[in-house]
Amino acid sequence: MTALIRLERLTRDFDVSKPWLNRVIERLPRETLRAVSDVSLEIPAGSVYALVGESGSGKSTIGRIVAGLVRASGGTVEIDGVDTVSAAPARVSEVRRELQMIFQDPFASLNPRWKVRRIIAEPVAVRGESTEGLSERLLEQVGLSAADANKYPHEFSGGQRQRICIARALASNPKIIICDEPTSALDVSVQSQVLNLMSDLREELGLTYLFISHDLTVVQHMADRIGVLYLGALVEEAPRDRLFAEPKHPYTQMLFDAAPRMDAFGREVEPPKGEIPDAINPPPGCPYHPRCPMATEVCWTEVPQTRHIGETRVRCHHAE
Amino acid sequence: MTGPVLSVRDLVVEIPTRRGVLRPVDRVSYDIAAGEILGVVGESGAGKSMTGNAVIGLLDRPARITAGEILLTGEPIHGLNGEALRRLRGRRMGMIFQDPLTSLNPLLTVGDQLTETILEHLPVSAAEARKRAIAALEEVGIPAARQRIGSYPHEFSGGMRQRVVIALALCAEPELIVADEPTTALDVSVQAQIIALLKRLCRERGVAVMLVTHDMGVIAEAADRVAVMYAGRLAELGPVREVVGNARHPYTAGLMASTPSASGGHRRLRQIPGAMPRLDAVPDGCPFHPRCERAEARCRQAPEPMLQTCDGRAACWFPVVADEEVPA
Amino acid sequence: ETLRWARAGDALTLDPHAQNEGPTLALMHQMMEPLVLRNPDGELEAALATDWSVDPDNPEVWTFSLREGVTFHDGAEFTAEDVVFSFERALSENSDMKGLISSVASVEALSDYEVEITTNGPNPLLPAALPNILMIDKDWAEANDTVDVQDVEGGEETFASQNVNGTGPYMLVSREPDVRTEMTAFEDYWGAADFPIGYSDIVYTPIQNPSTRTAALFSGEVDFIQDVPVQDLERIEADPSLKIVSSPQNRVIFYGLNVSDELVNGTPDAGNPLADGQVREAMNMALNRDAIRDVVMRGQSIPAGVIMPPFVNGWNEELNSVSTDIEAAKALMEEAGWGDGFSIQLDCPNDRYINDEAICQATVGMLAQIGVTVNLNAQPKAQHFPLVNGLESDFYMLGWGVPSYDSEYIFNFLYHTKGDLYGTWNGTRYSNPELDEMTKAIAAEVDLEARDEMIAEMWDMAKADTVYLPIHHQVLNWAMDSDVGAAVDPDDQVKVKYFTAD
Amino acid sequence: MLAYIIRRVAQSVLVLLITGFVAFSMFSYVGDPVENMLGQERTQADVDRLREQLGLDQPFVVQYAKFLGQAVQGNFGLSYRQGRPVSDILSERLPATLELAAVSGLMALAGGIGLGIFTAIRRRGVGANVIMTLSLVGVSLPTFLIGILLIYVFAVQLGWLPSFGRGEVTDLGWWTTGFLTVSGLKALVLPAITLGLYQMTLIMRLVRTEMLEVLRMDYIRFARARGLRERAINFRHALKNTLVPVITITGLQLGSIIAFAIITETVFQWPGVGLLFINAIQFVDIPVMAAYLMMISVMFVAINLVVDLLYFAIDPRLRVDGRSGGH
Amino acid sequence: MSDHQVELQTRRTPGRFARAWDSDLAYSFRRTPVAVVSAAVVLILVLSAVFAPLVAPYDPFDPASLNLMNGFTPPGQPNALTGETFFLGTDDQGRDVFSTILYGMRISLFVGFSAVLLAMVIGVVFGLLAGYVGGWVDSFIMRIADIQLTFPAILVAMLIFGIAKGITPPEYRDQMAIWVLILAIGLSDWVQFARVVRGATLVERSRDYVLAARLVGQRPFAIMIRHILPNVLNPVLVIATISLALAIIAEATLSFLGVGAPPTRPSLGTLIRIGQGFMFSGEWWILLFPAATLLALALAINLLGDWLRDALNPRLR
Ligand SMILES: Nc1ncnc2c1ncn2[C@@H]1O[C@H](COP(=O)(O)OP(=O)(O)OP(=O)(O)O)[C@@H](O)[C@H]1O
Ligand SMILES: Nc1ncnc2c1ncn2[C@@H]1O[C@H](COP(=O)(O)OP(=O)(O)OP(=O)(O)O)[C@@H](O)[C@H]1O
Ligand SMILES: [Mg+2]
Ligand SMILES: [Mg+2]
Repeated sequence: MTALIRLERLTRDFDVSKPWLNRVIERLPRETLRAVSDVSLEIPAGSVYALVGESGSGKSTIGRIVAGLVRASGGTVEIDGVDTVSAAPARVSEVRRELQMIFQDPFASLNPRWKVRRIIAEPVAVRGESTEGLSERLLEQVGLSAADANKYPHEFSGGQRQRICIARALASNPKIIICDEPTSALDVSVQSQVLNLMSDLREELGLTYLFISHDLTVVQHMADRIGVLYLGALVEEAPRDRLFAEPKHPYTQMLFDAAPRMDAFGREVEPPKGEIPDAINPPPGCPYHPRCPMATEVCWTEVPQTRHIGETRVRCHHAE
Repeated sequence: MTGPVLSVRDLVVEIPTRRGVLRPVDRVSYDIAAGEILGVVGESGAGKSMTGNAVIGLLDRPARITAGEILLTGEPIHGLNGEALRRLRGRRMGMIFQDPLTSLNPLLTVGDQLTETILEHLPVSAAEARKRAIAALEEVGIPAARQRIGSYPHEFSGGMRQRVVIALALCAEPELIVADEPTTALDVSVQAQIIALLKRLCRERGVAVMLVTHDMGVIAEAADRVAVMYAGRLAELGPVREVVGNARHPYTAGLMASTPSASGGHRRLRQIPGAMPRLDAVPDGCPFHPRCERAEARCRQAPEPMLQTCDGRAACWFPVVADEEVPA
Repeated sequence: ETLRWARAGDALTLDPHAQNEGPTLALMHQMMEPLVLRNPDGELEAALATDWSVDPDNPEVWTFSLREGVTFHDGAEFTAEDVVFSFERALSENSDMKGLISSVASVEALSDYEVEITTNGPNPLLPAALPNILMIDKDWAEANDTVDVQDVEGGEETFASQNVNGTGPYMLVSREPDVRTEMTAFEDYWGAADFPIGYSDIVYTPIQNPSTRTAALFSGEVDFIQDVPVQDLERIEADPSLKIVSSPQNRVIFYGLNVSDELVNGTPDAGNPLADGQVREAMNMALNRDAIRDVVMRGQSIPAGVIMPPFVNGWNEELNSVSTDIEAAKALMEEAGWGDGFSIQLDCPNDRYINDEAICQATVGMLAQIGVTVNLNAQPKAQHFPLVNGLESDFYMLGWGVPSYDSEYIFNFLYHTKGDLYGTWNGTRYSNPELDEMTKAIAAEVDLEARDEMIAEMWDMAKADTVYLPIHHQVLNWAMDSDVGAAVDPDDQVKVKYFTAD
Repeated sequence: MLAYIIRRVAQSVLVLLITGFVAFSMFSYVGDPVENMLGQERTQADVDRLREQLGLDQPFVVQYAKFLGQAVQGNFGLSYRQGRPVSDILSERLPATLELAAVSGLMALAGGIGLGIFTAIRRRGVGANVIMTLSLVGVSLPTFLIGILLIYVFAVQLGWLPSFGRGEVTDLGWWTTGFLTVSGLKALVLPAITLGLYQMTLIMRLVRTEMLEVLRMDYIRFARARGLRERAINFRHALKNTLVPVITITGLQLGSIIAFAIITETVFQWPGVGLLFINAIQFVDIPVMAAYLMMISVMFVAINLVVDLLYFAIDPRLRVDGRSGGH
Repeated sequence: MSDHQVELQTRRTPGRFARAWDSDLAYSFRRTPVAVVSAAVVLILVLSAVFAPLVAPYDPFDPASLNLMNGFTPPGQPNALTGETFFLGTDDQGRDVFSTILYGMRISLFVGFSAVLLAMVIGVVFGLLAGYVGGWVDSFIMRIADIQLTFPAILVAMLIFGIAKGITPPEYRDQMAIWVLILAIGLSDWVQFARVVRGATLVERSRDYVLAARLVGQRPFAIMIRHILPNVLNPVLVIATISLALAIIAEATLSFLGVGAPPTRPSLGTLIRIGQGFMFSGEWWILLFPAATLLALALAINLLGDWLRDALNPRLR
């Protein structure tokens, strides 16, 4: 199986320094925030790859780099065999057409002043192609009615809006859809509808998903392969069942333990220690070491390298 | 055994609008005992927050309580005027909001906000209030509380801020806390910390907690009893194990089944068709009937039975029987 | 008793020779004096000179006898050397007054109380040029390093622009420019017995906004105002505690016309209509001066048929006669070939003369009736006058006062072909060699009878050519508390020493 | 914070330079000063001589450079109209304008904030709505007309207050004040109302809007949930947060009070810089006009700087990152 | 997917008008008597100004039709000289005050509308650019705004007026005054539009629909115009309404300083300036009627703006 998307040592730094004059006067160094650090992964065609991690771990940034909305600072992004950094712009924009995105907030991702018809047809209209009947067809495909094309977004509920977003994403016949927390703003009952729809569409159209979420149960439900991010780094990656059966990285273990479970009535566990550190001044060595129960001296100083343990890739000195 | 800290009886909240009177809370009744956590779940717009706000007397115009009673340790508080209610708020009942980022006044130090609350409600000196403020911060697990008391909210991280919010809600030692989605904006690891903190405080102080959320997992782990709301009404109310594990109301059952879970794998999720009706279009009969698989003619015509009148668990004409398998 | 006096503008300086400008001179006249004064009746009166005569043999030489026993405010005595000094100062490069006495060639002291003035060629009207040449103390000027006339570019301000040492009836007490000037009576004034001098003190305040100025009079905050808006006269008159005194003013308002071949603002294909005397005559006949007087001026004007104020030597009623006749005007237009009319821009000031803008506006309507379309361009004087002098206007409003009370002044400035020395205010491009010659001739003609005849002849010529369209003579109104006794001066120059207080 | 101030000052200097340039370029179009400076009997030679003396024959850029060079040394030249140093004239006139601006500014601030809070708290009350409507009447008539109407009623008809001028002023050497005499204070009333009314309405509406926004914030709800008193909520929590945005606009408004004084001063013959400026325009007194415009900009820039510093005092969030400016 | 059909109770889409009538804004409008009355006043005034040539009995801008002798005729009384009667009297030039007010209001409204339009266009363009492009473009535009604010409206107007006088050929000066007013008021007013639009753009820019548009390859310009602009128009509309009233007042103020519409084609402001000269002289109608018209117009627009501000603010509902 060839990889449809391949990320190689992907890095993204944001310059969050104070303005020049402040730095000169207050003798401050230039500050950068490493939102994505040395991430390599492959997404085979037709599969669902999920990225999980807490807020600020760089999930969205990766998604946006792949989508071409944010430039990478280092590393390569290959889509369908085309290196988007070095290939000719025309070629790049061509492969990018194969790629669409669904966003987290269904209320903010639809232009409130546009009719649904226009919203859905936009990706096609931009290229000057005919959009006759397109919106109506797509609306029915995502389980709404063709007559809805004449309405404005505010006339729809959250779940319905997310369907409209999906319809828009499908308009240009993409191969890849990047879903940035597509259901985290939705109720469980609606979430199930949207997740089912996405699964159905995947089967019908043979889509590939890069699925971003912080909800482990959703990820478990949807993904074939899961990458766990912590402070921009991919700390663990494994096929779904492997990961859930045998989490290797202590951070992954912590996430699993902390996540509330429907069957854990009155569970009394020691909650995890600490919070995610400031991304501008990450701890040296393994970024997780201040919170890690297994941390030893080596974790304080040395950045762990990616190791393969069976099907799992993990970045931890102590995982086995 | 004393009575419940909070008793809500047939509470009705109405909003007059130009399209008619809406009822975001419709004949809701429940009790919370001291040291107990009552979880309130339901879809967005089900009336969870509205109920919480009604209890604490913070309904925004034009919403207002039009029927029913709210008793705090047996005393009716629903009819109190603004000033009397204000004295109760903070002192005898506290509230925690969803977003710790916006719940704190950015221009005042956390110490200012704590001491002003303490001084408002307790007959103590300013120095004593400061001492108590530090103690409150320590209690919610803020390290170096003595130093941090002079900090401004923006100098804290999200989780720490929610701890400050909890300290503020608890600093005048109320008997009841209404926590409206206190962890929705937080990461799982922090959420676990905050839930643990709430549980600890509830247990140690014997505070009654109304925990509003739509995360079933949080409810399962934290609550003693659960109230499920649908379209402003109580659909089901019972001990957490019963409700989560053995839902009687088809709606609750549907909710539980549509939640993706570890055991489910890649199979299609069960889904409740449609969406909760808008308040201006609540169907006649049982409000859930258009989405209900078990609905019969009776459900379409007669309103659903009141919780008290049926078995006390589910407001449903045809509740799911205990041993009946939840259809997968 | 204090006279609280307000008018629209303030004096620009206290240096008597730096600015030849109405309000400045008006203020200075309270504190300083010329050799010869013009009294409220418009007649020349002996001031610091008691007597003057021209040498019967040489018409270029004049002798002035000075008043004895006159002292300046600082106690210094007034003598001939002060006169010589003052004239020299007034004639100096920076002086603004030198134009008035440009005919003076030299001034010499014959004795302490006698000076001799020699002119360039005979000037029968020399005394009439002197009322605004104020006398200043030589020693005081030298002591205070203010011998030179204040010069705006001169670097620093001069002592004389802020201090006064004159011989006049009032002394300066304090002054804040544009705000308030206070004066008090000078005890040793030579004329203390000769003049009423009804007020012991004067407080002078400029108030620009006409409504505010009138309001201040109504509310009793001032006793005496100049520049009374004409529409408020009736109401002031109706107020029993207030009164109005009026008199014709030494100022005639008229329009100038570009009579050259080309118009500045676009000449019609058929050429400049204004170059045609018939057209000019038609426009003259179209002006309804009575209507302007009755409505715009509220009766406060005298329709003019000649651009000469009534007091001026050369005036007669017949010259001033003029009539309105639209039909005849239309016929003239037709005859001239402009029956379909033409359009022209009228440049007009809006802050210079009484109701200047409203007059122009009314004119627009009147000329419209004979088919002349007028675009009105009304603007502040600072922008208006450069148009006139830069020959950038085809049709403009101008007002003219004649300080010398002689027609020569008018011909010199307004009718003579425009040049550096003559015709400086002639914006019409009118050039009549005959008239030019006669203008120079009457300046030197000492035989007054012959001179008057020449002047009459010149007026006939000038009037026949209609290069100016006279409008009216302004009427001057002063409004005051009813117990102020004042006689209006046609030059609008208040001289408080003539005022009585009841 | 230091960096912030430096940046602000640098920008201000730039603003001043441009202001100066614009101001200066305007003068070539206002009219010709020479016409006003010479009497009826002047000759063409006089005109040319004067133009040369004043440097008016030089190219515009040269004139500006000269002006700037002198201005930096505090020398704005001599007024064409009065023949005195412009800096003297300005410093003589400034107290009048500043006192008027201060009184009406204070009135606008106190009245505006007070009424703004009132109308926000009692949003649906009758009183608040009446005030809101009345305040609009104030801004629906031009200032000059309000001034004249006030004169008509209070000076002419009732005779209570003077119609013009500053009344009796006390000279403190470098400053003249009308605050110390009854007539001075009386003379202040009408102009201050005329000048302040408009700004007051503006501030009041601004405060009301901002306050209403703030009252919807979560932290206000949370303060209510903690049982704080309305008074503490309104004044301790809401007002302070309201002030942050209000300060910017108010700062700008106070700056423009000085400029708006032009009209008030003309109507009331108030001997301040505004009246001076109007006179200067009529007379094409270029040095005075230039200096006045520069002065206005300097004041404006200074006020802005103070406003920015106030931000630092009020909003602790700015003290840390110093990144956000006062937009 | 029949199970989705339940939530698709597709109502028949009502017509455009019915929808507008039914909208919250229209409802709030109908429920606010002040807004209804103000709108009626504005409507009547604007219509009578627009159709002045049909409504007005005289054409005060036609100098040939004026008879100076009709000057100062009191309202409703015959003129002493000509015997003509005028509904609201005549002014000092013998113009019918009623007609002059209508024509003057035309000019005032034209100046007001055009100035606000100008300010709006400049402000919206700059605000969008500053907010969307950010970086130095933002800094640059906001510094220009600062400079602009340094010059209060009156000074800007005087300045532009002066310059325009200098550079326009004399034959155009008559019309020029109007354009200069528009330019001056518009220029002094754009900053507040720019600031508000910039603020709103910053908010909108971070919304996902903008990201979605970028993703499908919309050009920045198209995003600004098609996506962001419609969403920042609400506050712009509110400011525009209030600016309109302010612009009309500003026009009047400027004409007091002599920087305004020419007296031969007077605006309401010019009429008031002329009229205030007759305050003490008994010809009260020359001042009163134009002033009352201006007050009614500005007040009604202001009240409408006020209502709009509250009605369009979702947080105040
Ligand atoms: N444009 C930017 N400039 C500076 N920092 C940025 C920018 N975009 C993202 N970041 C930072 O990069 C880090 C990763 O951000 P990202 O949005 O990818 O996180 P995330 O995992 O999607 O978090 P969330 O769950 O909150 O969406 C964060 O610390 C964020 O503050
Ligand atoms: N002012 C109002 N006018 C009309 N309807 C309102 C108003 N305020 C609230 N509602 C409605 O009342 C219902 C109850 O709202 P509430 O906030 O209690 O829901 P919730 O269960 O807390 O939802 P969430 O999970 O989204 O917080 C909602 O349908 C809401 O739309
Ligand atoms: Mg994200
Ligand atoms: Mg809620």
